[in-house]
Amino acid sequence: MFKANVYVTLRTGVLDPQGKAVRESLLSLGYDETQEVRIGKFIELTLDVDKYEVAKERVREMCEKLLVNTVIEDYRFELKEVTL
Amino acid sequence: MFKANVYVTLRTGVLDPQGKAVRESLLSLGYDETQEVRIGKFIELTLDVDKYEVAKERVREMCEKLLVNTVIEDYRFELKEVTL
Amino acid sequence: MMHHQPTPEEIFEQKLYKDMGLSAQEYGRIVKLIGRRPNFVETGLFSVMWSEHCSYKTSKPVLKRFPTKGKQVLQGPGEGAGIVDIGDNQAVVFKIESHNHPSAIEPYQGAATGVGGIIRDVFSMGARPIALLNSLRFGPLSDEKVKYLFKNVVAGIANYGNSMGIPTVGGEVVFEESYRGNPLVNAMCVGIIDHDKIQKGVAKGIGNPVMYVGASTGRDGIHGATFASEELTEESESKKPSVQVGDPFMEKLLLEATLELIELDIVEGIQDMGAAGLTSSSSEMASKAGTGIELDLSKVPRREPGMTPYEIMLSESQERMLVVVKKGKEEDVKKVFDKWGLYSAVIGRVTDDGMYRLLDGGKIVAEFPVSALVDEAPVYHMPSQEPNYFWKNQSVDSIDLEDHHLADLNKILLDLLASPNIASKEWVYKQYDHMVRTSTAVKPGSDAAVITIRGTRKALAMTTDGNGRYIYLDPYTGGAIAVAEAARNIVCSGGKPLALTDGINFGNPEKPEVFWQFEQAVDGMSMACKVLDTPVIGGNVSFYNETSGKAIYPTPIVGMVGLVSDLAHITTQGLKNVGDVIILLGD
Amino acid sequence: MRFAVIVFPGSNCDIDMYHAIEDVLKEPVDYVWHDDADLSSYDCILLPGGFSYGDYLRAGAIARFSRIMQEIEKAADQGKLILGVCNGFQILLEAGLLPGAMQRNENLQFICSTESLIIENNQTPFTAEYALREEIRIPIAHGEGNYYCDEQTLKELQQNSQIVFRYKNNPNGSVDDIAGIINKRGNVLGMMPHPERAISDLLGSPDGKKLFQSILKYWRER
Ligand SMILES: Nc1ncnc2c1ncn2[C@@H]1O[C@H](COP(=O)(O)OP(=O)(O)O)[C@@H](O)[C@H]1O
Repeated sequence: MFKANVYVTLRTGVLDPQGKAVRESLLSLGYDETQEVRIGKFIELTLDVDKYEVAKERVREMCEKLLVNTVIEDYRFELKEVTL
Repeated sequence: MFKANVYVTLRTGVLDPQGKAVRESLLSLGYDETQEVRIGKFIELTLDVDKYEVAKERVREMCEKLLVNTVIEDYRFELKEVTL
Repeated sequence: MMHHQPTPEEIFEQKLYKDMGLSAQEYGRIVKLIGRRPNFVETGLFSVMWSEHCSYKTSKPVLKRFPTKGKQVLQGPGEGAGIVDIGDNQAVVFKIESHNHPSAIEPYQGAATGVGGIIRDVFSMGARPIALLNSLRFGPLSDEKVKYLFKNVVAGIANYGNSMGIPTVGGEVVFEESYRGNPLVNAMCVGIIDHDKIQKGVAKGIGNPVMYVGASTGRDGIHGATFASEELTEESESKKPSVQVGDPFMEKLLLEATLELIELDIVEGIQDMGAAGLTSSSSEMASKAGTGIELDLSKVPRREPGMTPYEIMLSESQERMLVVVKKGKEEDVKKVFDKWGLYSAVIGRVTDDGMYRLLDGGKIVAEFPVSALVDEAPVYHMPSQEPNYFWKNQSVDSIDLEDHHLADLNKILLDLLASPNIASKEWVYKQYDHMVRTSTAVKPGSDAAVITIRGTRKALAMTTDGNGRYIYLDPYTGGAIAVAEAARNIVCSGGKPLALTDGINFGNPEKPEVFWQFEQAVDGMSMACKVLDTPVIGGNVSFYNETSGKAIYPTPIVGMVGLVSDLAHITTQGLKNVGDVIILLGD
Repeated sequence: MRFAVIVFPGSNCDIDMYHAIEDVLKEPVDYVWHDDADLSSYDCILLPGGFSYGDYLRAGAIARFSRIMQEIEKAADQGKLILGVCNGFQILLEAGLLPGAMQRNENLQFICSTESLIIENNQTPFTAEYALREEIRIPIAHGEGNYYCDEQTLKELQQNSQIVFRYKNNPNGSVDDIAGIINKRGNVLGMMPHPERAISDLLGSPDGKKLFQSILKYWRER
C-alpha cells in the first residue's frame, strides 16, 4: 500500500485571484509581512499497489489525466509506503 | 524571508464530496488500486520576517484566524528560509 | 532585459512578420503607410489590429449586407454593443461574443472569460447588465473529451455569471459530430440603460487624460507571435503565453465602479480592453474621435516584473477598461476606483496630431498615424464557390426517403426524446443562477426567457437560436430560418421582436466553399431581418473553426431581444389546463 | 421599523433584498457599505446573498473580517434581529454567530432551483406567520450550501429547536436536511434559500413574504 501526497499549484504567470484576495485580507488583518500568497490543491491518495515504481507511474498518470489541469497547473508528488 | 507551505485537510470524520467524486472518476478510468482520495488545500505564503520563531507564530495565527476553518479543517505547515 | 528585440531590418530580412501573422503584402502596406520599416513593437501592433479578429478584413464586405437601421435602433454595429429604444427614455443594450478557441484549450477559463468579455462590452456602454444567454455546440457526448469540455464550459459560464449576480436565463446546446474537435461557445449579455447615460468608446477632447482602470496587466494571452519569433531565450519557457484566467469578483467591482463613475458625468469616452487589450481600445477610441493618442507604458499597473512594451500592449489580461475623462477630474475617478479597491492610473492623453504614440518613460517605442493602424487595415474580397455537396443534396427527392409508416412510432418517439439534442437541458441551466435580480418572469425551459423591467409594466423577451445542420444543407434558407425561429420564440413568449445580434461561427474563409456558405447565410439572415424588421445591431465573427482541415457546420447564432409591452402578455410553453384546445398554426 | 442591507464587495442579492423590504413591508431600508461602522439606528440587519470577496478561500471567510462585522456582533448581543441569506448565512457561520460550517454541494455543482421547505419552528421572530410544518416553495442558488456540523452540535440544534427550515428533498447533502438555523437566543437566523426571491406569483412563488411579515409583526408587538 502506498500513500501519495500530490501538490497542485498554478503555473507561474497564471493569475491567482484567490491568492490575491487572501493576501489582501491578510494585509488588512495586520499581517504586513505577507509578500505573496498562492493557493493550490493538496490531494492525498491511498493506492493498493505493491511496488514503488508502479505506484509512481500510476500517480503520474492520474495527475496528467485527471487530477491536474496541465494547461494552467503544475504538480509534484511524494510517495510513501504504508500499512493499513 | 520565509516561505511557508500550509496543508489544509478536512478533519477525519468530515465527508469529502470532492474526494469521493475524484475517487469514482479514477475507478471509472480503470485505476482500480485507488483506495481513498482526500482533497485539501495547499497554500504557499512568502513572509518578510527574519526569525524562524516569529514566522512560525505568525503563520499559526494566520491559519487559526483566516486560512483554516477549524470546524471542518485541520492544518499543518512547513517553513523554510529563502532569499529573494 | 536579457533578450534582444529584433531590429526593423531583421524583421524585414528574416520575414519575422510572417511568424506574427502578417503576409508579405500586408507588411509592405505597413511600410508604405508609415514611410519606414516598423520596429518590433509596431509590427506587433499591426499584426494584432490587422488580424481577422480585430479588423474583420475578410468578413467586412459581407457583413455590410446586413440591414442595421430602423427607427428603434439607437446604436448599430461599431460600439461595444448595440442599443435599441424601448420607450420611456429607456433602451436595451445587447451583444453576442464567441470564445471558441480559448474554450477548446481550457474550457472552464475560456468560457468564463468569454462571459466576462461580453459583460464588459455591455456595461462599458453605461448599461446595467440584466441577463446572460449562451449558445453552445459540442461533439457527441459519448466522447470522454467532449464530456470534459461540456462539463467545464458550463461550469465556467455558471461561475462567472453567478458571481456577477447576472441571471443566465437562456441559451441552447447542440451535440453534433462536426463540433467534436472545435466546440462553439457564444455568450450574450443584455443590459438596460437610460438614453442620456449612453457612453461611447471615443478619445474625445484634446488634452484630456486617458486613464486605465480595473485589474493589473500580466502576461496573459499575449499574442503567440512573441514566442514564435527569435527573441526567445532559455528562461522564457516559464513566460509562455498563459491562458487568461477570469476573476468575476474583480469584474463585479469593475462593473459597480464603472456605473458609479458614469453617474458623475465626467466621462468623455470609455471602452473595454478586450481582444488585443490596450492596443485595440486605445487606437479605436482615437480613430472614432478623429484624434491622436499618447500613452506612457511605464504608467500601466502591472502584475509581473520585467514586462516589455510589446507585452504590455498585447496582453489580454481581463477585467480592465480604458477611460477618457474631462481634464482635471482625474482625482474623482481615482476616488471611485479606490473605494472599490481597483487600480486607476493616468497613462496618457488625447492629442490633436492624429498620431498613435507610445512611450516607455521618456523613450518613444511606437509612433505612426492612428489611421494607418485602424482605418487602413486591408480588406479582402475572398473567392466564393458553391460546394459540390450542395447540388447533390438539392437534387435529393424527399419522396424517396425511407418510409417510416411501418416502423414502431413509439420507439421512434422515445429515441427522439432520449437524444441529448432534444432532452431537457435542465442539467445545464440548473447550474446557472437564473433568478438573481428577481426579474426573471420566464425561466429557462420555455421558448424565450422574459425579464421584467422594474417600475414599469414592460418586460424583455430574449433568446438565442441557430441550426448548423440546416445552414449546412442550405445556407440561405437556413440563415433565414435562424432569424425566423428566434422571432417565433420571442412572439410565443408575448414579445415583439426588436433587433438581433449575430454570432458568426464558420470554418476557414480562405476556402471558397466556406466563404460561399458565409455569404449565403448572411444573405438569408438579412432577408429575414428585413421582412421581420429586426435589424442587426452588432455581432461577432469567429472563423477558422476547423480540426484537421475539416470545418464545423456553418453556425451563425441569432441572439434576439423583443419587447413585451405589458406583463399580461407573457406566455409560457407548458400546457395549462385539462380540456384546453390545441391548435396548429402555420403550414 | 428600520432595515439595513449590508453590502460587501461582491454581494449581489443586496438589491433584491432591498426591494423585498420595499415591496412587502414598505418600511425604511438602507444599503450599508461594509466599511461604514454604525448600525445603531437599525432594528433589523440583513446580510444578503452573493459572492463576497469572490467567495475565495471559503465562502464568507474574508467578509467575516469586514469592519461591519464587529457592529453586527454587537447588534446580535443587543438582541436585534439579524437575517443572513445564502452568502449571508455563510458569513454568519464563518463569524461563529451560528454553529457549523458550509461545504460544497454534494454533487459539486452550483444548484439553482425552487425547493420545498418545511417550517420546523414557527416560534421565532422570523417564522411566526407560518404554520408549524407548513410546506413552502423558496428558490435556492448556491454552490456551497452543504451544511455540516458535528454530532454534538446537531443534537443541541435539535434539542433547542434551532433548526427552523428543512429541505423536503435535500438538494445539497446538508446534515439532517438543514436549510436554515437560528441561534440559541433566537435573534440570528441563517438560511440558504432566498425568501427575497419568493415575493410574487409572477416570479414563481409568494411564499417568502410571510418571513418578512413575521419580522415586522414581531417588532411591532414587542
Ligand atoms: N446553454 C444554455 N443555457 C441556458 N439555458 C439553456 C441552454 N440550453 C438550453 N437552455 C434552455 O433550455 C430550454 C430548452 O432549450 P432547447 O432544447 O434548445 O429548446 P428549443 O429548441 O425550444 O429552443 C430553453 O428555455 C433554453 O433557454
